[in-house]
Amino acid sequence: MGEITTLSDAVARLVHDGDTIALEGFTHLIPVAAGHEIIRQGRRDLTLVRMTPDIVYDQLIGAGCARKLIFSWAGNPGVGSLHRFRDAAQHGWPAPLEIEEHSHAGMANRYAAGAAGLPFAVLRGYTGTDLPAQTATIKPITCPFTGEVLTAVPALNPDVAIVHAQRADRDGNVQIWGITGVHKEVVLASRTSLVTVEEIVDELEPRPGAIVLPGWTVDYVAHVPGGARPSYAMGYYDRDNVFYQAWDDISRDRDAFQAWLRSEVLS
Amino acid sequence: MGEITTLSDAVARLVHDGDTIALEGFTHLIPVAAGHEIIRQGRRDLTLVRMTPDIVYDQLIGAGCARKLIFSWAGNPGVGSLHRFRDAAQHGWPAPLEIEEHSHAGMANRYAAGAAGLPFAVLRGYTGTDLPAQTATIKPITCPFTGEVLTAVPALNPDVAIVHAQRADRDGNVQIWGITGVHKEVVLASRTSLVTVEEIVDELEPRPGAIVLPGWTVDYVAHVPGGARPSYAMGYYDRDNVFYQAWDDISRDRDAFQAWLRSEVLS
Amino acid sequence: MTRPAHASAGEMMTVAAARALKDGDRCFVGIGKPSTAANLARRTHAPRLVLVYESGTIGAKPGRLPLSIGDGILAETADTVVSVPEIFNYWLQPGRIDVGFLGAAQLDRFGNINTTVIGDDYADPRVRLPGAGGAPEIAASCREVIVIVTHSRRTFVEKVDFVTSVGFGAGPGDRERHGLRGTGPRLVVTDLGVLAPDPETCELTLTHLHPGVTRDQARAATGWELRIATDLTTTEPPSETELSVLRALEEA
Amino acid sequence: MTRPAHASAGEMMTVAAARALKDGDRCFVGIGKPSTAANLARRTHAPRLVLVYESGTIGAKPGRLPLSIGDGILAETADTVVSVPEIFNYWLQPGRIDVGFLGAAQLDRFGNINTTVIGDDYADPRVRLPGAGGAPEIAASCREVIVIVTHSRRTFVEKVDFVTSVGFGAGPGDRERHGLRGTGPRLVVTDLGVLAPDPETCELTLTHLHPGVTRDQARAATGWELRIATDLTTTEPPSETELSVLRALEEA
Repeated sequence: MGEITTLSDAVARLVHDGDTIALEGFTHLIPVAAGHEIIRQGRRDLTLVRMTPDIVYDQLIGAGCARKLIFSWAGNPGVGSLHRFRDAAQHGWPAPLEIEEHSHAGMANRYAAGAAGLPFAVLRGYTGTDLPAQTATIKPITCPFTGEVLTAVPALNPDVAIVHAQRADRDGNVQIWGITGVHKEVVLASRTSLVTVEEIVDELEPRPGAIVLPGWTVDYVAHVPGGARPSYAMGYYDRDNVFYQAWDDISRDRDAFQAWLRSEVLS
Repeated sequence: MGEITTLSDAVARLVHDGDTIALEGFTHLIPVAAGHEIIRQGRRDLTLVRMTPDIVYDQLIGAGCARKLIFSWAGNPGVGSLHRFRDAAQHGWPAPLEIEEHSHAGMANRYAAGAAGLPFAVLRGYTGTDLPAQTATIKPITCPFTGEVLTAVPALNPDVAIVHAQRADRDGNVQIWGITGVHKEVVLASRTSLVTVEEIVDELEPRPGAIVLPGWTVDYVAHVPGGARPSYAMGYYDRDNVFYQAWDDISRDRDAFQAWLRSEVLS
Repeated sequence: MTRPAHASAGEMMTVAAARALKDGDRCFVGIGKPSTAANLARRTHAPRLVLVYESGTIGAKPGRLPLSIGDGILAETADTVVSVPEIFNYWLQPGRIDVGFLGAAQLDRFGNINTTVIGDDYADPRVRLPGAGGAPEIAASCREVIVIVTHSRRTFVEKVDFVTSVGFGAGPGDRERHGLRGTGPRLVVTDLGVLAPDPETCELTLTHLHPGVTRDQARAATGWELRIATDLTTTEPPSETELSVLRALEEA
Repeated sequence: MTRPAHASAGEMMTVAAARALKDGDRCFVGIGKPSTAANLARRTHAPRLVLVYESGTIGAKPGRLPLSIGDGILAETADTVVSVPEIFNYWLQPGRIDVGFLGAAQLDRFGNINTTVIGDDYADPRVRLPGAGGAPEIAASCREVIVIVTHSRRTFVEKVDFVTSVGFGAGPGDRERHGLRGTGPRLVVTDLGVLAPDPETCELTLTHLHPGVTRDQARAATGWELRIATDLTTTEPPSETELSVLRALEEA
C-alpha cells in the first residue's frame, strides 16, 4: 500500500506476461519511462489498454510486448499515424495485434464503471455507427423507467494500472494537478497499481485543481523524474513536441525503429 | 446565464407553484435564506427534493409549501427528528405529504444521471431491503455482459436547483470549496438554477479543493451573505449548532413553530 | 490501574467499539458514537485508521469530535475531499472500506436494521424515522459492519417493522443470494455487552457482558430468546488511557 | 481593404469555419484547424466563445495555439478543469455544447464520417486510421456539428467504408430513429467552399465557393454527383483583421 520502491522493482513485481495493463495519461503525465521498463523486462502477450495509445504504446507494440489493444484513438497527436501500431494491425509485425475499439466516451465510462465496482456503464453513444458490429463489448440496454434504448459497455478492471504524477509523500499519497484525465479511475479500477512521480516530498502542500490518491489505493510509488517525457508534467517540464514529430520518421521504418529501441531503451 | 440579481427576484422568476425544486448542500452551504424566501413568496404544492432534508425543509413543510418530499435521510443532524416533517407525514399537518424514499447512494446517483443526461443510473443498492416494495423508482436491471442483477434508479431533473456557494465573479462563475456534496450535480441536472453566494468578487482566485461552475450553467446568482446560516460556509462562518438544537423545541409544537415563522421569516 | 467504576455505560460502549477497529482499517464513520469510537481508536491503538465520512472527506484527522458528518474540520484535515456521488460510487460501493458503523432504531436477531418507520403500515406509520441515509449501501458493501445501539426491548425486536439495511436477512446464505458483497455485521456493541453472529446460524449471540451487567439484564433487554455464548466473557473495562483520551475528546 | 490574394486555401478554410461560430457559443474543439478556427473566432467576432476541450478544460483562453488537446496552457487558462469521464458525461452527453468540430478521413453525402479504417474489411484494413476518439458522441450530442475537411475524391466518397460518426445516416429521420439528440452537421467547410445539408433531403449541397474556385473544381473533387445550391455564393474573402489575427495566432 503506497510502498515506495524503484521502477524496475515495481514493474517486475506487478507486470507479468499475459496481463492486462493500462498506462494512462490524457496527453499529460503519460508514464513513458514505465513503458520502457516493461520493454526492457521483455514482457509478452500483454493486453494493452489505453484511451489514446500514442508513442509509448507504439513502442510497446513495436517491441513485441502486446497481444491485444483496447483503445479509442490510436495516433500521434498533432502529427499523424502510429506506424508501429499500423504495421501490427495491418501486417502482423512483429506479432498479430487483436484490437477492441471504442470511443473516448465508452472507454472513460468503462474505467468509471471499473472504479465504481459495477460490471457495466450506460451511456448515449455509438448509436448508428459501425462500431457495435465490430466490438462485442458494446450492447444495447433499455431504461427500466422510460423504455429508451441506450448503450452499455462493460467495466474495465486491468490487472495493473500505471500512471505518472507530480508528487507523492513518504506514505505514498499521490498528488496530481492540471489535466487529470482518467488517472483516478484507472488506478481505482485496476487490481494493482504503480504511480511514477517527479518528486517525493515530506508533505503534500494543497494546490488548486489537485486531486489526491490516498497511499492505500496505490500499490507502488516509484521516484522517476522526467518519467513522463516526451509528454509533460505540469509544473515540471513541457511537452517535447519535437520528439513527437521525430517519432514519425523513427517509427515509419522497422529497422530504424529497432535501432532506436536498442540505443534508447534497451541499452 | 449567470445573471446577478436579488434573491427575491430570482425566486420569483424561477420557483412556481407545483414545481419540483431541490435545495442542496450536504451539511455545508445549505441555501436556507432561499428557502425562507420561498416561504415568504407563499409557494404551494412544491415537490421538494433533497438528500438530507433538515431544518430548512422542516420549515418549508411546516409552512405548507410542500406536496411531496423526495429524500434519503430526514432528520436534524446530531439532534433528532424533524418534527414538522413527522407531523406532516404522520398527521397530514398542515397538508398531507407524499414521500418518495431512497438511500443516499440512490439519490446521489439520481442527480448524477440527471447531470449526465441519462434517464437512469445503475448502482449496487437497496437489495434485500424493504425500500423497493415502497418506492416505485427503484427497479432491478440486468448487466447485458455478466447477467448480474443490479439496481436502477431514474434520473432527477428538478425544475429548479438552489445551492449556496462561497463566491461568484461578475460573470456569474461560481466557486465552491470544502465539502461540495452534490452541488455540481444538482445544478447540472436541473432545468434552471439559482446560486446564492457569500461574496461577489472581481476575480475568482484559484483555491485548493475548489470547483467552479461556469456562469453559463447557472441562471441566477444572488448575493446573500450569511445565506447558509445556521449551516456553514467554509471560510466565512461556522455551523450554528446551538440553533440546530434549539430547533428541536421550536419545531416540536405547531404554535411555537408558527410563532417562530411569523417573527423570523414572514415579518 | 483500571478504574471501571469511573466508566459510564456509554463510555464502555464507545471503548468496546473502538477496540474492534484495527490499525490501518478504512472505516466509514457516522456521527455520534461511531465517530467518537473511531476517533478514540485513532488516538490509541490504531493511529493509521483511515476515517471516511459520507460527506466525501477521506482520511479526516479531526482535532476535536465533529458534530456533523459534514463539519468543516473534516474537510480541512482530510487527505482528499470528493463529491457525494463519488464517495458512494468510487469508494463505498466497490468494497474499498473495511468497516462500516451503523446505528439502529430496531434490530433483529439476524442483524437486520430498521431506521425507516415504526409500525406495520409504511404509509401510515406509528413513528416516522429519518430513513435510510447511507446505511443500506454501508451494510451491503463494507467488508464488515459494526452496529452500535442501546440495548432495550424497544430496539432488539423479534422482527423489524421495516428492513432498511440488511444484516443476514433470513439467515445463512441470504447475503450471497442478494449479491451483497460485504460479510455483514461482525459485532453489535451495546451498553450491556457485545453480540456476534453465530458462525453457523448467523444469529446474534451474546459473547461479552460489560463489567457489572448480568445475563438476565441482557435477556430482559432483548425482544427474542437471547442465545448466550458458552464462552461468555466479561469485557475488559476501559483502561485509564482509553478513558482519559475519550473524555478529552468529548470535552474538546 | 481585403486582400484575398494574401489568403491561402487553408487560411480561407479556417476563416470560414471561424465565422460559423457565434459569440457565446460553447464549442467542443479538436486540435488542428478546429482549434485554430475557434481561437480565431474568440479573438475577432466572438470574444465570449467558450472553448471546451475533451481533455476536460472548460473555458480555456490560450494565449497561443495549443499543439494538443491536452496542452498545459489549456488547463492554466480554463475556468475549470474536470476529469475525462466528467467532460463526456456531464458536459458533452447532456447537450450542453452548442457546436462540435469534426474532421474526417472519409465523408459521404449525408455527412457520415469515417476515421476508423479504409477498405472493405474491418479485420484486414487497407489503411488503419486512428479510430473514433471523441467523435461519435460529439456528432451525436452537440447541438450542431461543423466538419472541416480537405476537399478531394479520396475524402468525399459515395459511401464511407466505416461509419465512425453519424451525420444524417441514410437521410431524413435517421438521427431521430437512432435517438441522436443534436441536429447533426450544419456546415462542411473545405478548402474549396462550404456545403450545407439540404433542409428537405439532408444531402450536403455546395452553398459557397471560396474566391477563385470554380463549380467544376468542386464537382471534380467530390466522389458523388454534387448538388449545388441555386443561390451559390462566393465566400467573403478573409478580412485584413481576420488574416492578421490568424497569422499572429499561428506564429505565436
